[in-house]
Amino acid sequence: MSDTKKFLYVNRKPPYGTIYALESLEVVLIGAAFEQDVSLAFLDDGVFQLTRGQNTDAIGVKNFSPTFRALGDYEVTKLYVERESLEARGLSEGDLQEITYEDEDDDWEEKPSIRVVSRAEMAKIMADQDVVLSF
Amino acid sequence: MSDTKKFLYVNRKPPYGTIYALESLEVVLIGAAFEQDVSLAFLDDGVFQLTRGQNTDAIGVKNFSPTFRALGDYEVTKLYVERESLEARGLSEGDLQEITYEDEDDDWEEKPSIRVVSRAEMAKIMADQDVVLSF
Amino acid sequence: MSTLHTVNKSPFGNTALSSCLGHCLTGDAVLLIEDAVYGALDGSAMASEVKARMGEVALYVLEGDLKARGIDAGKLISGAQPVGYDGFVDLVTEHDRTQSWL
Amino acid sequence: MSTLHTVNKSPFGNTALSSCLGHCLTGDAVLLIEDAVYGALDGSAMASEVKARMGEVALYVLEGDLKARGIDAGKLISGAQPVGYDGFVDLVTEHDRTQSWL
Amino acid sequence: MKIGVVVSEGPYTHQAADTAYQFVKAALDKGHEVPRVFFYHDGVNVSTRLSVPPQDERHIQKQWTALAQDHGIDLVVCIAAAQRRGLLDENEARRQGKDAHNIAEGFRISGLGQLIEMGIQTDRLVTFGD
Amino acid sequence: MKIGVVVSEGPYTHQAADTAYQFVKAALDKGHEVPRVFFYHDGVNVSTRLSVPPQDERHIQKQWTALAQDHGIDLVVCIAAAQRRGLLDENEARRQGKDAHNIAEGFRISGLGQLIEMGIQTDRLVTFGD
Repeated sequence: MSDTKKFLYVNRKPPYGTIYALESLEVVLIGAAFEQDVSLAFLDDGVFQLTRGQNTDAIGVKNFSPTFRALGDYEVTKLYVERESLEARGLSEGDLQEITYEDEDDDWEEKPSIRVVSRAEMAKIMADQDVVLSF
Repeated sequence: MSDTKKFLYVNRKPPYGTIYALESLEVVLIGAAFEQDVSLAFLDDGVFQLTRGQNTDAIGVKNFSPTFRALGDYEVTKLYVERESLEARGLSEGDLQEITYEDEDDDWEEKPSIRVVSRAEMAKIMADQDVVLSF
Repeated sequence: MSTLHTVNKSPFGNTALSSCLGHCLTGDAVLLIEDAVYGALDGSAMASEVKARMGEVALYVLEGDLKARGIDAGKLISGAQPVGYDGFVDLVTEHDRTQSWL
Repeated sequence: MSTLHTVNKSPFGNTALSSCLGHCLTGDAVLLIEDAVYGALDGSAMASEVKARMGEVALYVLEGDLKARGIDAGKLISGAQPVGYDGFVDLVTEHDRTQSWL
Repeated sequence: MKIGVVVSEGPYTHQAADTAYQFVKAALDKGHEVPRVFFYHDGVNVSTRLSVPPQDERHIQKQWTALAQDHGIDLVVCIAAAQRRGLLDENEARRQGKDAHNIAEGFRISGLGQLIEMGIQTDRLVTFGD
Repeated sequence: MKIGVVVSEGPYTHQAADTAYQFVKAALDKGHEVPRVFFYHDGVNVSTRLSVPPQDERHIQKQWTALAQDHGIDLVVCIAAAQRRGLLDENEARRQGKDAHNIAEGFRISGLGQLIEMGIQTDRLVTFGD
């Protein structure tokens, strides 16, 4: 068995009202250096973290949403978003930021990092991990 | 107009999982010295604060539920509990502590402090206050 | 005599907004702040519950919190009114009391 | 391969237990701790949603948290199993991973 | 009008202290009085002078201290809530036999009576929490 | 088995630190190893040595310090989360130009890498939060 473990970061909370979303992202960025098999799950209110057009000027809190677009540079390329969670909130994939990565195994082609999955698929992804970190 | 204001303490959270219920009670006890017209509202998960038979030995957290029975000595005698909140949780009034006070205007007769009210009545009680403190 | 109700949590994760809507009276105002601004999204699973009270209760949404979360005003339930922090202050003074649904 | 799911918030105020029940798989275990122990109350508005998964998923309730909140074991949904902190540890080791629904 | 404000959650973790700050600024801009802000529950954590947020983030304690100094706001930290959570001023540290204290300038530690008094003496009371 | 533990909420305010403490004690009693507990988010507030809870309440920081000393547990406080919230050790206080520090004995400040490392090196990871 290799030293590589499957790490899943589960994001169920919206951004800005609490700090969990931002501090989750800080773990992901640090964790990227450990070369594990990393996935991010966005479900329930966590899908709100990925909406496009966030502008925090009026509330005086740091806008960290651009950081999601940098994840590809850290080789974090699997962002699973639950379809049912989007739908219950009146959102569609078009309301989310475009987040991409360059696939080194495919001539550095630019590919989408966000993968919209059903609740049943999300449950299977969760069940396929070694370590689940919840935020 | 007199200096007496109507103060309502709104309790919507269950005990022990968070400290709000305990720290709300601490405000009520200190506030009693100010001789205002005080009421307490228990609705939503706040009704769980009043259940009888609480025993916190195993979790290592202080059991503050006996303090509710002392409120009468502080002349805090109006504890409104929402019926719909009890019912949604499978509780009835019999699951709550008995909390009483001695009515100085009625030959010190012992009377119940808990008054179970409907949601509509609770809404009117809330609308009849000068100051609403939420926990 | 009327009340300003403030709610600050997402109604998809927490029942505070539901409870608020169940307790506010005709002529009251409900102001959604922080994560509660999602409660004003049209087309969501929460929208019909909010709309059901809109005849009797005025619905306001804190604009800075909407923008922070990337919600365009066009996505709101019809009649939901964006206000700034100055509008928040006016709502507090115009109503007889403020109740926070924490 | 199975998962222990822990939930710590009251299901009457927060949707964490609902989401957990919607994502756990046959053979998994759900352990209710802290304020989530109220989710095991029979006769509540939440009971039918919990019971609907009880054939496939084992339901445990942390005993110390039940007693703290004055909930008699007789008031629990049939099949909900009280466990101590030692039982909590066993559940963690018996399942392949633990997922906290915060 | 006189508006009293309660902050019930700690800095950075919840938005409450930020929203309260923006609200108080707006109230003052409109000519209202905010005689006191009462910090309760985890809100007492706003008062630590040891906070070192990242350079590109706001410094919540310093924002409050500056606002209080500019407008004469009484920033009161609940003593009971503060003791539990490890917020002490110099006097309290001496009294409790602690070797350090951490309350920032502009904040003062006092009792819950100050919250009730604020409720009695202001025209409106607004709570920011979780 | 080796069990790693994460504590994500502050003391007294949430039950998380209490439940985690009871869980770790039970795991040790059953012969498991708990090599490290990682304090993140408001969990860093558990590490303050300035807390003075009422006499009839448990002292959460002292409970953790004693448990760590008895069983050799590495109590790690996340540096980034701690800086935001005003938790500093002597080195950090000097480095940041602060005139006081407040971390209790038995806790050490370190980076988020310690959390990932704990996830890699333990057989199970359990998070206590809100």
